[in-house]
Formats: sequence, C-alpha cells, structure tokens
Amino acid sequence: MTEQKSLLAVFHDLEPAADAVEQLRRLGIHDDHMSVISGVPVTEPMLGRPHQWTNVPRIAMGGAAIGMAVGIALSFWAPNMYAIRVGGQPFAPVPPAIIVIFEMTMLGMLLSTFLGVFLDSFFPNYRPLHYVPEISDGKFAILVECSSMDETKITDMMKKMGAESVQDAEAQHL
Amino acid sequence: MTQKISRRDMLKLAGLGATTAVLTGCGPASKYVKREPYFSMPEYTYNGESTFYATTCRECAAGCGTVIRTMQGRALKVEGNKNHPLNLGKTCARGQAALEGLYNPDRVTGPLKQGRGNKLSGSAVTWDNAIGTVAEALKNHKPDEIAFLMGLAPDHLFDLASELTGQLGAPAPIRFGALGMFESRATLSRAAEELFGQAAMPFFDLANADVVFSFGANFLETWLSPVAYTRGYSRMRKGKNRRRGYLVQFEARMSQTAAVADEWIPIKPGSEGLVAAAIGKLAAEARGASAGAFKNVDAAAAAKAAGVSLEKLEYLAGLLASAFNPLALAGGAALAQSNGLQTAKSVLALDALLGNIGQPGGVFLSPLAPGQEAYHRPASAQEMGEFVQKINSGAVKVLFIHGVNPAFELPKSFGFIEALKKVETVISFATFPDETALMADYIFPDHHGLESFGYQRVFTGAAESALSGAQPTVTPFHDTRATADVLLAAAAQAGQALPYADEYEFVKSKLRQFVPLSGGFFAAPEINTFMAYFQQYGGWWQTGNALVAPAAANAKLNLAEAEFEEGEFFLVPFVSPTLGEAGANKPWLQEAPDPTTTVMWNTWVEINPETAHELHLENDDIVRIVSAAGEVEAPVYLYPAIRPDTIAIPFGQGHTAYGRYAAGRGVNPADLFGPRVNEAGDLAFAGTKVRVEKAGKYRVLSRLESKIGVYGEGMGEGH
Amino acid sequence: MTTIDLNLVGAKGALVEEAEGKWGMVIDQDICTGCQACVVACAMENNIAFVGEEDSGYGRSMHWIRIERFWEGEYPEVKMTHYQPMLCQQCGKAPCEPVCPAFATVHSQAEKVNLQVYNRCVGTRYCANNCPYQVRSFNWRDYNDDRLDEAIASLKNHFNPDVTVRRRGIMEKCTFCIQRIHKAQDKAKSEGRAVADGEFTTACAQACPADAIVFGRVDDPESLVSQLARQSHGVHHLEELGTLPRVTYLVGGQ
Amino acid sequence: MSEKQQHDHEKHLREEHLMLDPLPRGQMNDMVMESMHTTSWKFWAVFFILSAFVAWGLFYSWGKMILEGLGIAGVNRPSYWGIFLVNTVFWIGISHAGTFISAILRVFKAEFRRPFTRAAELMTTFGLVQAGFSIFMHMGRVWLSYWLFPYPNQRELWPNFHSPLTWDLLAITTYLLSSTMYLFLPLIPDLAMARDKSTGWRKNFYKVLALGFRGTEGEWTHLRHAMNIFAWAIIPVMFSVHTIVSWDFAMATRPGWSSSIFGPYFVIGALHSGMGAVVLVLGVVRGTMKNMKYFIRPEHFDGIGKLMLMISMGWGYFFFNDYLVQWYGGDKWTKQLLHWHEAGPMGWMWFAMLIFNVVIPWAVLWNRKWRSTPWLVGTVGLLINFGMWFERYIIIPISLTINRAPFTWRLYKPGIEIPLSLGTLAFFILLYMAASRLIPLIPVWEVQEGQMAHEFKKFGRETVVTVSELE
Amino acid sequence: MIQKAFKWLMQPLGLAAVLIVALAVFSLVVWGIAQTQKPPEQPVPQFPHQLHVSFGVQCLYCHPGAVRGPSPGLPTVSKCWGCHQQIAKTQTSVKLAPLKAAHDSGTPLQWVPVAQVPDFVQFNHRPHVAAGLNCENCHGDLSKVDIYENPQVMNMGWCLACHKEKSAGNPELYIKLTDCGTCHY
Repeated sequence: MTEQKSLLAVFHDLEPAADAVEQLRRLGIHDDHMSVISGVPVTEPMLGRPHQWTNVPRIAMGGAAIGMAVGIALSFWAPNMYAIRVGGQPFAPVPPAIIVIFEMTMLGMLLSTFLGVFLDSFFPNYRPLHYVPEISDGKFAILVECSSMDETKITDMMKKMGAESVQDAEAQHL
Repeated sequence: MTQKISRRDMLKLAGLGATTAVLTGCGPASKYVKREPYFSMPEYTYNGESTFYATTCRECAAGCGTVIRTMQGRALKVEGNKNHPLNLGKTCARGQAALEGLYNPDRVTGPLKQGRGNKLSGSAVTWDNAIGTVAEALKNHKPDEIAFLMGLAPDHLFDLASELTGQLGAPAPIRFGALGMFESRATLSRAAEELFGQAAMPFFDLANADVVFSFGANFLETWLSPVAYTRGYSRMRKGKNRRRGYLVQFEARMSQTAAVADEWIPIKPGSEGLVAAAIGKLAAEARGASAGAFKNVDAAAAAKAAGVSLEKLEYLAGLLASAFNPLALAGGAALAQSNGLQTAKSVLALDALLGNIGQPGGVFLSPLAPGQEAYHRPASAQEMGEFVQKINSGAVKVLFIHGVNPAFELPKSFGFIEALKKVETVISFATFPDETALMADYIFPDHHGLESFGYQRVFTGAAESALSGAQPTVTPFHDTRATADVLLAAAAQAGQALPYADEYEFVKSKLRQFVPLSGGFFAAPEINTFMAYFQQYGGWWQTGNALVAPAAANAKLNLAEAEFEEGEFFLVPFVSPTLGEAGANKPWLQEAPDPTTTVMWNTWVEINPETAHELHLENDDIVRIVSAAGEVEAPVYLYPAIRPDTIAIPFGQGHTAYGRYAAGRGVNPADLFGPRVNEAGDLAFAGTKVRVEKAGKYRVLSRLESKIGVYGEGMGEGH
Repeated sequence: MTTIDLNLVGAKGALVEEAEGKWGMVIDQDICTGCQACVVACAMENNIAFVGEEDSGYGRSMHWIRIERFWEGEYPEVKMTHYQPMLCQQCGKAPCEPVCPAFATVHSQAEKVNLQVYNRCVGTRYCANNCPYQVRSFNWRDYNDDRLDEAIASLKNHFNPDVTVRRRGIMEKCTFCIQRIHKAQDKAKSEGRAVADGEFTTACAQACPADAIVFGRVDDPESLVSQLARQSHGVHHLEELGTLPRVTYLVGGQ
Repeated sequence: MSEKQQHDHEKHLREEHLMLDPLPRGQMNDMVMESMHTTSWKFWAVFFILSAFVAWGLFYSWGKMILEGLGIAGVNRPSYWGIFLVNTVFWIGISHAGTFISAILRVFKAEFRRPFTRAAELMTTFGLVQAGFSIFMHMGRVWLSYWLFPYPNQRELWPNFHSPLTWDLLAITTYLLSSTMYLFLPLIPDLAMARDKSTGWRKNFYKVLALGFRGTEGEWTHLRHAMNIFAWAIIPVMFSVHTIVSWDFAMATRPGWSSSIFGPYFVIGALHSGMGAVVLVLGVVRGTMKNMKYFIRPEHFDGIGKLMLMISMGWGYFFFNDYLVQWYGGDKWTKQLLHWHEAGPMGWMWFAMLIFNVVIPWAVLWNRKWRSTPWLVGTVGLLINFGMWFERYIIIPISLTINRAPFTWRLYKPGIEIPLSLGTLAFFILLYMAASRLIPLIPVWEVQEGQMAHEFKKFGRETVVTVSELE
Repeated sequence: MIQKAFKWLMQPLGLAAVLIVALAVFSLVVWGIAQTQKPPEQPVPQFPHQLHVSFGVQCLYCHPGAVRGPSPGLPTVSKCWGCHQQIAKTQTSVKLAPLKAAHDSGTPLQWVPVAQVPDFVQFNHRPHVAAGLNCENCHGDLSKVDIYENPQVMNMGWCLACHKEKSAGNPELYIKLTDCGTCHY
C-alpha cells in the first residue's frame, strides 16, 4: 500500500507546463490524476489535455425549457383561474403571451446557466484546497496526484522542465 | 331619529380604521364614521337602510322641495322632491351642497356671548341665560327701539316675528338679502304694479314660449327661482310638438344664461329699456300693428345708444314678430340702473304689445302662497338705507338678526357696520359665524335648515299656489336651538307670551286653516293627520294652475338715459351661480367651477382681451378696481365675451369670516357700490363706473379649463 | 364561458363580438345649462374629495363629471360652445382596462360597466394616461384623512356608506352610481320583479334641473335612454377610437 | 523603413495600444489592487456628501411622499406620469451600455473592450437599481407593489398579462437578474486574485465572494461556456427590455405615443445615453484612480467615440422616422402635439435635445484627435445624457400635456421629483464609488488574455498587429 | 469580529439561538395577528349568546335587518328591555347591571360590531339570506359561545370559494357572483 501524495509544480510559462503534462503522461500518470491551474483561461489543446466535460449548456437548455413552461402557464393558465374581462380582449391573448413566454424563457435559461456554473464547479467551495497564490499572478501550476514512490521522479522531471518550485501540496483554506 | 348623539367613540373607531389602513391601504372611511346606536329604534328604521325626509331647501329663498336621505341619524344626500310643484324632483348645486353646511366644521356650536369681536371668541352661555337675555332685551326696551332683521325667505319664522312685533307694538321685521338686491325684485314688482295695477312678482312662462328675449335676467343662475326657470328653459328648448325655443339674451357680459342662448347681444348697460322699446316698435311694424306705447321710439337712435346695428334690431324684431309665443323678460343688472323701473316697464310693455299677457308662454303674476293675502316683497336697498339711518340716529336699541348677513351682503357704502356699533344690544341667531354674527353681542345659533321645522311660501316659479314644508331630518348636530323656540320662550318670560308652546305648535296652528280647504295635494280630516302628510310630502299646495292673468296694461313710458358715475368702465357685478350669497363656506361649492369661467375658490375680474391688451394686462395679473365708493383687488380673467367698455366681477366671495373655506378668499364687489337707488328703490349697482389700475401683483386663478386647450396659451403664434 | 377558445386565436377584435352594453346615458347638450348641479350631486353621492384651491388649479380636481365648454369666434360674434358634461363613458372596449397591471380597472361582466376596484389599485396611473376622455381622477393626497385635516372629521358625517372612501394613491372615476344600480336590482329582486325604467337613476341625472341627463338600460330598446340615443343627432365622443362609449351626446337642436 | 523608424513605430503602437503593451500579470494585479486601496480624503468627502444627499434626497423625500401621497410631486391631470418615469427610462437606458459593451463587443470580439467591460457592467446593475427606485416611487401605493408579481394567492388573482407594465416588470426583473449574474461570472477570477492579494477583512470579503475559485481547467471551462451563453442570450433580453419600455408608451392610444417605431427608437436612445455615460465614467475613473492611465487609454475613447458617432446617427435616423410618420399622418391632435413640442413653453428643451444628441456628437466625434481626447469625449457623453434625458422628458410629461381632451391640457411642473431624481443620481454615484473600492474595476485576466493573443507581425516591411483567437 | 460571530452562529448552539430568535419573531407576529382577531370588549361583559340561543330566541329577533338589507343591526336597549323587564334577575344581576344602567339613564348600548368587512367591501345580508343561507353558515354556531367571534377570517378567498361553489353550473350566476363590481365600488 503506497501513500498517495499531491505535488504542486509551478511554472512561469505555458509551454514548459504543457511539456511537463506530456512528460507526466509518459511517466504513467493518467490525465485524471493531474490538473492544471492557471490565472488565465487556457484551452485544452494548448496544454494537450483531453476535452473537458461541462454540463452548463445542458443545464441552460433545461432551465430555458422550465422557464418557457412557466411562461406558458402564466400566460394561458393563470388568467383562467379568475377570468376577468379587460378592454374587450380575450382572456389570454397570444401576442402578449409571446412576450411573457420570451422573458420567462430567457430568465430560466440565464438563471440556470448561472446555477450550472455553481453545480459543475462545486461552488461555493470553502473547504481546504490545493493552491498557491502565485497562480493569480499569471503562473501555471500542475497538480499531480501520485504515489509517494513516484514523488522524487516526478519532482525531478518537473524541475528539469523548468518548474519554479515543486512542493508537497497541502490543502489549505484559500 | 336618534336619541342622543355623542362622538366619544370616534377615536376608538379611528384607531380601528388606522389598523385597517396599515393592513389594506384603505383607511378610516364612511363605514367607520360612527353612526350612533339607537336607544330605541323608530319602527320605520332599519340599520343599513335609508330613511327619507321631505323638507325645504333653505340655501336660497326660492323654496325648492327636497328629500333628504338619512341613515342612522345622519343626513347623507339631498335629493329633489318629485311631488313639489316648484322643482319637480330637481335641485341645483347649492341645494346639493346643503349637507356641507349641516356638517360644516365651522358652525356655531352653542349659545355665545360674542362681545363684538372679529373672531368667534365668545364665551359660552347656557340656553337659559340666552333666553333670559332675549327676554330682558324685549322687556327693557320700548317697542319701537326693537328691530328684527331677517332673511329673504318668507317663512314661518318671519310670520312668528311679525306676530311678536305686532304684539309688542314694535316695527315689523325687515326681510333683506343680497339675492333680492341683485335680482331687483322691488323694481320688477313695482313695474308689475304700475302696469297691471297689482303688486306681485311676475311669472314668465318660459316653458311654453318659443322665442324668448331676456334683458339681463340670468334666470338659469340665481334669478328668482333658478331651478324652476331651468326646468322651464329645458321645456322651451325641447319644444315638444312645437319648434325648439329660441333664446336671445341682451346684456353687456355673457352670463351663463347668455352662454346657452342662441344669441347674445352685448348692448351697452343702461340701454336695455330703449332696445326693448325699439324692438317693440320694429316688431309692431313688422306685424303691421300699432306700436302702442312705443310709437314715439326712434329705433335708429336706440340702436346707436345700445351699440348694435339697426339691422340686427330689425332682424330680432322680425324674429319676435313671427313667433307664436314670444316672451320678453327683464331682471338683474338691466333693472339696477337709474332708469331701471322704466326698463322693466318697457319690457313688460313689449310683452303687452306682443299680446302674450296671460297667454301660454307669456307673462303672468305669480300665485300667492296659500294663506297669503298680498304679495309682500322684501326690503329694497332704499328701505335698508333708511333702516341704517334709523339705527344711526340711535333709535334702535335692540337688533335681532336672523338669516341674513348684512355686513357682507349690504354694500359697505350703506354704513351698516358703523351703524351697528350704535345699537345697544345686537343678538344674532346665525348658524354660521358670519361677519354680522361676529359683530353681535350674542350669538344664539339657530338649527341648520335640515334640523328644523317650519314652512316657507313659494313666491314665484311654480304655477301652483304652494307652501313648502320643512321638518328636521336629523337631530341637531350641535347645541343649537330653534330661533322660534327662543323667541317664544323669551316672549313668555318678558310677559308677552304668544299662544304657542313651541315652534312645532306654531307651525301647526298656522296650517290649521288649510285643513278644510279643497283642491290640495292631499286632504286630511284633522290637523294632526294633515301635519303628518305635510311632513311626509314636504308641503301643501293646490293642484290646479293658480297663475293670475293680469289685465292688459296701459303703459306710460318715460325712457330716460341711464345715469352713471364717473369712471372708465361699466361694472357688471353678478351673483356667482355656484356660490350665491352664502355658499362660500361649503368646500364643494368653492370647488364647483364657475359655469362661464371655470374658476374655483376665488374672485376674478373679467376683462375683454382687447381691452386688457391695451391696458397691458395678462391673465392672473391683479388689478385694482376703483369706484367712487371703494376699491377691490382681484386677478384678471381675459373673458372673450364681454363688452370692451365693461368689466365684470362675481359676488359671493370676499368674506372676512364665515368659516375656514370662506374667510380671506377673494373680494366682495359690493364694496364698490355707492348707495344710489333707482325709482323703485332698488340699488342701482349697475350704474357704477370704475377705474382699472394694475396692482403689479400676480395670482394664478384656479381654473378647471385648460388655458392651453381653450385659449391656445403657450401654443405659439398662429394658434 | 364560450369565449375562452378564442384565446388561442388571439386575434383581438376579429372574433370577439362587439361588447354589449347594459346601462347607458344620454346627455342633451342643447339643454345643458352648465349649472354644476350634477357635479356637486355626484360629489355628494360618491364621497368625492375636494382638493382646495392650489391643487384644483393644477389639474388635480377630483370631479367625476366635469362640464367643458370652448369658445368660437371673436367679440362681438363670440359664442360659447354647448356645455359638454364629460364623465366616464363606460366604454365597451375601454382603453383603460387592459393596461392596468393589477386588474384594478376591469370590465364588469354582470353590469357591463367599467369598474374601478379601489382596493386593488396600486396607483400606476396608466389607465388615466390611456383614457382618451381624461375622466379618471387620482387621489394625489390623503384628502379624506381626518388626522391630516380635522374638518373632514365633521364633514364625513354625510359620507355615503354605500361608497368606499378613497385614500391617497388610488385612481377613481364615475361608476354610473353602481351602488344605486345594485340597490335597485336588489330591491327588485326581493320583490320578485325586474327593475323598471326610470325606477332609479344616477345622482347626476337625478339632480339635473334641465333634465339634460337621462340614464337607463340601453339593452332595452323601449327604455327612454335607448329611444333618445337612437335620435339622429346623437353622437359618441371620439367614436373613431373604437371604444364603444355608453354615453350618447345629443348635439344641436332638433 | 529604417530600423530606427521601425522601432519607433512599434514603440508608438505599444504606447497606443494596451494590448501591445503587456506587463507581467503580477504587476498588473498589484496596480489594480493599489488603485482599489488608494483612497484620498477627497474621496471620503465626496462619499459622505453623497451619502447625506441620498439620505435626504432619496430616503427622506420618498418616505415623505409615501406618507403624504403623490401630491407633493408635480404630476397632475393630464400628466399622470412625470419625472419618475423619465428617470426610469433614463436609468434603464444607462444600463444598456454595460450589456452592449460586454456582450455585443464580446460576441463580435472587439478587443478594445477588454479593460472596461466591468466598469460598464457595473453601470448596468447600478443603473437598474435606480430604475427600480424610480418606478416604485412613481406608484401611488408602493407598499402594495408585490401585487404586480405573479404569485399564487388565495383569491386566485394573477397580474394582468395584458398590461405593458406587467411585461415591463418581467423584463426588467429578468434583465436585472441576468445582468447582475453576468457581472458576477467574469468577476470570480478577479475576486480570487483579490483574495490572494489581500489581508484582513478584505481577505474574508473576497474569500466569500470568490467562492473557492482556483482556476482549474474545469472551472475555466464552465465559466467560459456560461459567459458565452450569457453573451449571446443577454443581447435579446437587453433589446426586449427597452423595446418593452417603449411599449409602455406605444401601446397607449395617445397622440405622439402610438408609434410602431418606438421600439428600436428607444433601444438606440438607450444605447446613446448609455455610451455617453460609459465614456463619462471612464473619463472620471481614468482621471481620479491610480494606475488607470495604463489600462484606459485614448484608444478606448477613440473606439467608444466611433460607436457613439454611429449610435448618434442611428438615433437621428430613428428620430426623424418617428417625427416624419407623426407629421405626415396629419392627425389633428398629433399636429397640435408637434407644435407644442417646438413652439410650446418647453420648446427650448426640444431644440436642446437635438443639439446635444445630434449636432454636438456629429461635430466632435468625426475627428480622430478630438475623439481620442478623454475630457472632450467625456463632455460630449455628459451632454448626450442631458439630451437623452430631455428626450424622455419630452416624450413623457410634455407629450402628456396634449391629449384628445383639450379642456384638460396642462403643463407639468416638477415638485419633489427634483430631490428624488438627484437622490437616485447620488445613489448611483455612491454605489459606483463604493464598488470602486471593493471590486477590481479592471478585469485583469481578460486583459492578460488579450495581451497574450496580440502580437506584432511583419508583412514585408510593414509591422502590423495581429490577434489570434485563443478560444 | 463579524467572522467570530458568524463562526459562533454556525455551531449547534448558535444555530439553536438563531432558531429561537426566529421562532420568537414568528410567534410575536402570530400573536399580533391573533390580537386583531380577538373578540372585543362589549358593553355588557360576557354577553351570553349561547344562553339566548338556548332559550330559543331566533337570530332575527335581535338582528332583524338581515332579511331586509345590508346590515342585520345590533339590538337597541329598548329591544333588550322588552324581554328583560319581565325578568326579575335583571334588577339584581351584576352582569346585567350595564343594561339596567343604560335603560335607567336612557343612553344607548355601544355594541362593538365584530363581523366587519373593510370599507371597500359592500356586503349585503339580504341576498345571502334569500339564497337560503343560514346565519350559522357564516357566523358559526352561536349556541356554543358567549361573545361572538368570527369562526373564520372573512376575507375575499373565503367569500369567493363559497360564491364559486354556489354558482357552479349556472354561468349567469357565476358571472354575477365573481364580478368584482358585486362587492367593490
């Protein structure tokens, strides 16, 4: 039984970090056991990383559907709860309903998009996390989970690839 | 009626209302007005159900019948009495607002020793003391040192006062009111007397006329009996089975009556008689008949004097000549001239010439009220002047005032206010703290008209001979007492007891004479039943047409030019049709827009826009109007329908007292009138001429109309 | 209700029948004398607040009925146009109704008049903006609160308990004296009969000394108001807007 | 071109363009943090004056108005709507700039937007807050305003979906919520940065707000997707909001209001005032806050200036459209209304509107040099805001004077609206000032992203700037 | 400081404290609302409705307006006295002293109405009675209580529920009974 360790290597530039990812993979670290943390958004191809799965668009569409349903209910069902005649118009005319449905759809979609970010990213997350504050200064960090046996091997490799520091990552309150 | 009315629980309920306000946003409201529980409920009353009482409107002297809707002892609404021959269920704005008098926050709430202040600051006295005071006054003075001054209405109180003065040997009570003065009643009845040989108030059968020429009579506003004449006008206009009636109004300033007339002829003030005569002559010529009294009239000269073209007069004469039921009537400012009596006679002579005396759509004499032997007109200005002189001479030691406010209604130039200071004891029976009441030694407030018994003679407006009945519709709201009761009690204390226990007994005794009469609206076998019906139906009247068709007249005319004071502009004062002489303390009458100018809550001066332009005056500029007798300041209203040589000011505002809604608002044009009278003794107020000065101040008149939409103000050029 | 399926069509006006009327009014401008009796009678019947000099001059008067008049020509040929009492026209297709977000002004299906439900009103004043006749009045202040004006404590003794007293922030307008309609209908029902023509009338029509205002059932062709409204010189004000007014004005002589 | 010239040219380009003038991220972070922390006594003086103003102008006056009724405002018959609605439309208009800049420019990948998207988005949210205040002030019984929301109740009575005001309420609610979320999403990485750079109470403040953001690939991916959805979806919401605001007027059967062009006319008007406000705010931020001269440069004013010119022309086009249609129709009431606009007592306002909205922008913004002068463009922005406020004032209370019942025409005179309007303005500034102390006004990560994507490239002898698409 | 407070609040004791405060506020509100629903003080304390009902006095005897119009009315002193003058106990009972005093002094009894609707609701008893409703349908069983109190909150939802139920199947009646103008004007 080997002890699991987390290593955090900090790189100044993007390219060495990408190379390090490549090297890690060669050392037998699966992509699932490493992650790149950065201060600017970098896309997967830049790092040669597999495609990231995200639910946000689906959640958004689901929210839009719910919003639309609410809009339809408000436009066509609610007015019939207490039928009141105004201005010689039908109880639930279609043209105004389009407006209501549109607004409710958009509201549902945008709200759920926002919620989707929270759900997918586990926000808010105030538990201790592996992190170094330099990341927000534009550095790139690779968080590797490996067995303690591989620790030196990986540390050396990272150093070689140009890591500014490689440290035992300890989860901390951000 | 409720037994006791107290308002001690008002606060508690207001608190409840406040809670509701917080919870719902709608707050203390009509339902939470404490309508007191009954101790013993009258049988015909149910909670939440209205009870209706027939009574007489006391807002002016016309005597319309009203029915008051009440609930839980509160009067809620004035409605017209459909049975009443005078108004047939209709009311005017003033009648509608009577409730705001009844529940006016500024009523005199109890007997006071006022002590001639200029505020209502007297100390309260008990009613026993009050009656004692009146009794002392009656007892300790010689009969001819006692005087009664009363309102216009020929009512039961006037009868009672007459009886009392008769018993004491004191001079008969004097009736006076500004409305009578502005209507020129004395002139009209005098003219009728001279022409028809009978002193009576003429009755003009508007309803059946098809062409009506009105010389200054604003019969739709305040003249004599406005509701009745409006009904007549309406029927004239509808012209059932006949052609639609045609109305031509001759006056210098377009009144409300002129506004609805088909033609308004702005003739020079004072020339009305001449114009009537000229039209008479031309009409007679058109008909090919003899011009009778008018045969010496020079129509061209008359047209010139009046400021209209001869063609116009010929056209109008033709209109009259071809009419089936022509009618000419005169009143108001047209008669308030030095030649006013001649004008009245001239117009009546025109009627005679047209052959409509005693004909449908013509001139009649008003029927006398039941039990009345002769027409008894109120005092003219001349008689009031004489009365003021009598006071000034120190001959009057005790003055009782009821139902009139001479300090406001009588022009200042008569000197009434100064004269009043010479009277030893002035006792006012005013319901409201009006100017005269404040100058009294005592105020012993009478009930409001809706709280009291009585009757009133209908003096004109109805074809039937009618006595309008009054009864309390609610229990008195304040600690007031019927003046009749006070007088009866005081007379008894003074050892001059009249044979009546109280006001109710007095009214009843006066009605007793009608029980055996036939032809009445109702009949009853004995007085108690009669009295019950009298109250139920709101009066007693004979059902048949009782108009008197006078003998055809033989007029002698002496048409003279009107005399005017020195000044630039003719002054045409007119009584505000919404406020009248005593409506200024009712907020809704203040807020009811004037029918012609739509001004609310203020006095204005009407000036022709062109004249104003010459004088560099704009709307809302305050001007000072100066006459020989005095001056007033009021904002300008550029009135498009007034002669350029004339200005007009409404009468009704300018109170210095009379409650929060009236005091300090507007001006009183009566301050401008000199004490000049015409041949019949009526005030020649329309003979006043004035000077207009810019005061350099500015006050925006509250108008309902839009100056932008109606006059194009601010719309730039070309609008 | 049969009209519900029209929702899906949504073609406003194309399929919805012309709104039928029940109560109506005829105002004969030829005999109106502009005397303001109707104005004050309405105020007394409906607990309308007076607003004082300043506010009334600033267009805040609360009259439910106002008498309009204009001028034609120049002196001396100047003429005042016929007095025109202007009150809520109780439109069949009222522009004020659909714009209220809170359903505070709705069309009564039972009485076929425009209702103003005071307790539902939140005071957006959209209805008043959209009223082509400008006959709605807004409670700009707490005119009826006796804590603000002690005079009201006394004056409100004559308030009609059948009519809600409005407070600040609420729109109000002529109701065709619906309290009288209800009272008359209730009375007739309790006596097992229909309401007779002329059995009751609105406060304005009741007061009008010239009988220029006539009120009654317009769905009854025999009623006086229907007969008068059929006359050739009867017009509807701003008829071109398609509001289907229930008040007919008789203009000019016969 | 010589080497020297070449070098100078590049140097010039670098000076001019933020995107070509990269600084290390850490330094930029420090600059932004420093600008947030550096607060002079003047700031606090203004802050407290404004606070007092808000307390009096907004809260005290509003409380008084709620207690006494709308009588203390200037509204009357027929001008039932007054300055409150003018302000509502005005603030919603202001709020449009934020969305326009951050969403439309993001969608169209206009790179110059990067440093000031946040400053603009803050305006959106804070402007909408003021719009909300204004519309609730307008209500006669504001304490019952919850009746306008669709909520189940015992009476089974729902809001009236026939009413444009209900549409408006739904639209504004949607817009307020979504623009606030859209403000917050790109803010998270910056909050994380601020968290890493702060100590004390600020640390806790940012810790909570940053939600535990680290910058993992997953977080960035979700965020990017969400921002993309927002950028696309919020554009139709933004257009719908101001179109619906215009329908509040266009649905009414009134002369001058019932116009089918009102929708786009209002949208373009909103952008007009919004862009004006953005340059004004940028000018103030650049002038008063530390280190901002690096981030906000004349090139930005130049870019916004071009947009303003375009929008101003668009506004002129729609204005003319509206005017022509109304004029040509020849309806007697509309004719009176147009006459009233021009020749009436408020005619000066009508002409001032045209001068501020059209004449001045066209006269100034065509020139690149003038356009790049911050104070000048800021002044034009201020004038446009006056002009657009006048436009709304003319559309609402002045047009309301003229209706189909000439007996009621009456000019509107504002009352307590004046302190209340100034109160909302002060509150807007106050919120903005507070935000400038609490929120990184420059989205540093976006700037860095942009700087990474930009580079010089030589085509033959010419050195040009290229941008590579990173996403 | 705030952080400390927050931390304290997040632990079980803190959560309990939050719960207690919330409960206290909620109870205060409930109590406040309940206060407005309490039967008020009446001029005759503890007026025993149940006793009168048990003697077989009909509701309409004392509240006769209910069949005629909007308001049923509250009994006048003379109405009470009509029966009570024949009841010897009236002269001696402490509970009845206010009635005796009112009668002797001729002042009305100021009953406090309980079943009130706000000013903006125009309620009429007559059509309800005419529709066959009994008093107890709305006012509850008066043979069980002394002082009347509303058995339910008389609000619009309660009115409407009954109106809808009674008019189901009759479109004309339904329109009339759910029309805003039937109660609000």
